[in-house]
Amino acid sequence: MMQKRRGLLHAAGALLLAGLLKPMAALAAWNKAAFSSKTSAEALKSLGTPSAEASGGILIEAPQIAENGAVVPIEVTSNIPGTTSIVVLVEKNPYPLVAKFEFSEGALPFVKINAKMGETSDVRVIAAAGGKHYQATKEIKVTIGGCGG
Amino acid sequence: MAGPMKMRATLAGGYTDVRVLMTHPMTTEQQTKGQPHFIQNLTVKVNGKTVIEGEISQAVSRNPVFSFRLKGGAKGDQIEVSWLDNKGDTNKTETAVA
Amino acid sequence: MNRLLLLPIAAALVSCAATAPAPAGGRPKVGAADLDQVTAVLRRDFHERGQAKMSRVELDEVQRTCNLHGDNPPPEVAKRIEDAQLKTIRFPAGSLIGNWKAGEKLAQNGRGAMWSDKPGDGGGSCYNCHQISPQETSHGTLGPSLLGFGKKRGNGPDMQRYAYGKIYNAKAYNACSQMPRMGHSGTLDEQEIKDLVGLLLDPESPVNK
Amino acid sequence: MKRILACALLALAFTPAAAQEKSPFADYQRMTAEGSPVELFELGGEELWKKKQGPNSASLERCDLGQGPGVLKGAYAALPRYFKDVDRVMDLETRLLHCMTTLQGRSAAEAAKRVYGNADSPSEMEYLSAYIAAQSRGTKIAPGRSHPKELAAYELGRKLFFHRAGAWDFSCASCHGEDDKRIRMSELPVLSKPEFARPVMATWPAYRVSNSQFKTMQWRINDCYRQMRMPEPVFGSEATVAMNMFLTATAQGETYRGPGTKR
Repeated sequence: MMQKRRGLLHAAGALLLAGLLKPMAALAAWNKAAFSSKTSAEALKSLGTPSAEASGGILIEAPQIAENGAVVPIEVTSNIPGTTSIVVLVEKNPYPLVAKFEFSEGALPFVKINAKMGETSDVRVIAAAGGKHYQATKEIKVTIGGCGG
Repeated sequence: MAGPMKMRATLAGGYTDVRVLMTHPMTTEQQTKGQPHFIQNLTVKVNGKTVIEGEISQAVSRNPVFSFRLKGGAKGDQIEVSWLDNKGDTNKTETAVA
Repeated sequence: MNRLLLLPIAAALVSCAATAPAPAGGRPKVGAADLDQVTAVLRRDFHERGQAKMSRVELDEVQRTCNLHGDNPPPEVAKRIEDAQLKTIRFPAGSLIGNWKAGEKLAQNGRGAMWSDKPGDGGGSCYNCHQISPQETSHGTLGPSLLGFGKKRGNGPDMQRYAYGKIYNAKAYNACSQMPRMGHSGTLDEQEIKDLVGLLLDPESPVNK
Repeated sequence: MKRILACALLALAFTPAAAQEKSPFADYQRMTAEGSPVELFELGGEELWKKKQGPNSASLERCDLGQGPGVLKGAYAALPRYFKDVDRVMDLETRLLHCMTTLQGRSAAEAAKRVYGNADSPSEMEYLSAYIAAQSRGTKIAPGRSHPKELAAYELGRKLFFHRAGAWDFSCASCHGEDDKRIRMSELPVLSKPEFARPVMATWPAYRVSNSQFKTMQWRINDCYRQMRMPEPVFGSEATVAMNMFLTATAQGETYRGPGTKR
């Protein structure tokens, strides 16, 4: 029996290496429902955070106006004590949910990302702390640079 | 085959600043007519312990760059950042805190 | 001069001694021989691609004159150019006010006449240089704002003719204007120019609201 | 006396009072530069610099960019310049093409077949330009300004900059000729003036966030002529190197801080 099982493991390993089997994709959590939501309300419902209280403890540093929507730098800091996660959404994107980060012991609730924005829109950030949810928004204008050539 | 990554981890006034660059097309449904290719999961580890887990999407820019901040930290701490995309490709990079 | 100001000057003097100051990069004086030299270099170092044929490096009367005079020809020379260029414009009969909605699309379209474009494709690139309708905030400032163009100037036959002619061949009104000769160069056809005239003069156009 | 005066004026140009007021994009440009993936291209370039290629299966590590075979430190900031071995002025990409043919034994046609890459696969020239330019960070821009052919290249570049031709009668100065002008929302630096050429030439070649591509000066000149409705300039031709020389010399003295990150 051992012999057979080891043979099977080797085969699976080989398939894995050949990239035919999806290795960890199925295992790692990725909230497909939330990331496929077409509105931020729907995305937040799928994330289990239907409502969030406005809070000045969330700082969003981002340019007021972006020369191009392909790369919009967004830096988020949560000063709310006990923050365990930060969610970033761009309201007017086809799929508003951009990213979700969970922070455990050893990490500060801070992240800087480059996001894509289809057009001028509000960026909404949700922070979870002590079982409650808080939010802040900031509008970023997106323009067309260059000669359009 | 996943493209190169680059990471820098430096002590900065009470926290460790981690900046990681990843080569990835991060294509969207619209660009690929339904066959998007983007990183879904990010994991940041310090000395083997996971401290940050990220779920990201096709709305993150191509060749993603992330900055994170780790509590305290000391020179020599081992920082590892790895990613997994929606096609099962993975890559990771390690560095010691400078 | 207070001591603070002396510091940068002293520093610059030192750095200047090490590297020569950047050369004065302004417009050089060019004569006919210079133009021939540059044209010969372009013939040798450029090649045709797509619709951008090599004939484009050959200078016509306007380009030659404006190059020789640094875009600032004496009045009688400018007049001669403008008169000659006016003759190249074929004004269609009847109203020159086309469909302003089509005009807005053409004004937004930054392509046309490049090697990367198919012949006839593209628009006028108008927003690259002009403010036109108030809604478009991403506009250029190389050309004057055209906001309220028709409301301010009226849209009678003379103004229609001026707007049409200016788009067809701007050099008929200002010899060395930086505005391309959209009709003369074949970039825009008759209907497209009428649509842009519509955008400028039609009372319904947002430009005139 | 005249030179001293010029130097003094130059110094005054840099006192805070003369700094331009902040452009609406200043924050965007700062933050995108801080969070830019441009270093990934430098990695790719280092690999290619050392990679054995061509019939001679040789790397480019013996390529002389003007500071001696294989010397990278400050080499980019001193280009374009005159090279005795070929008796002509070369910029970085022209010189790299030369090394690909002489050291690696590759044909010029093969080495120059794909000099402009795309987001999915950048070209060798783009990777190499990122890596080599990075080795000049902190060095003052100082192209060749002494050899007669260097001065001739500068003058030819200057004439080309103001030369109107093509289907739309444009010269470079048509767009880059007047202060405080914009195309759409893009600010247009007057590249024939040192104070405007300096920040531009100190940050080319560059990663462009709009299309996630790394672009070189040869591409920059090529794409400008495309939008000027001109025929296409031949890669590495004397006209392109002369234009590069004119722009670089106009920015002379600025501390190079690229490769940059742009719209």
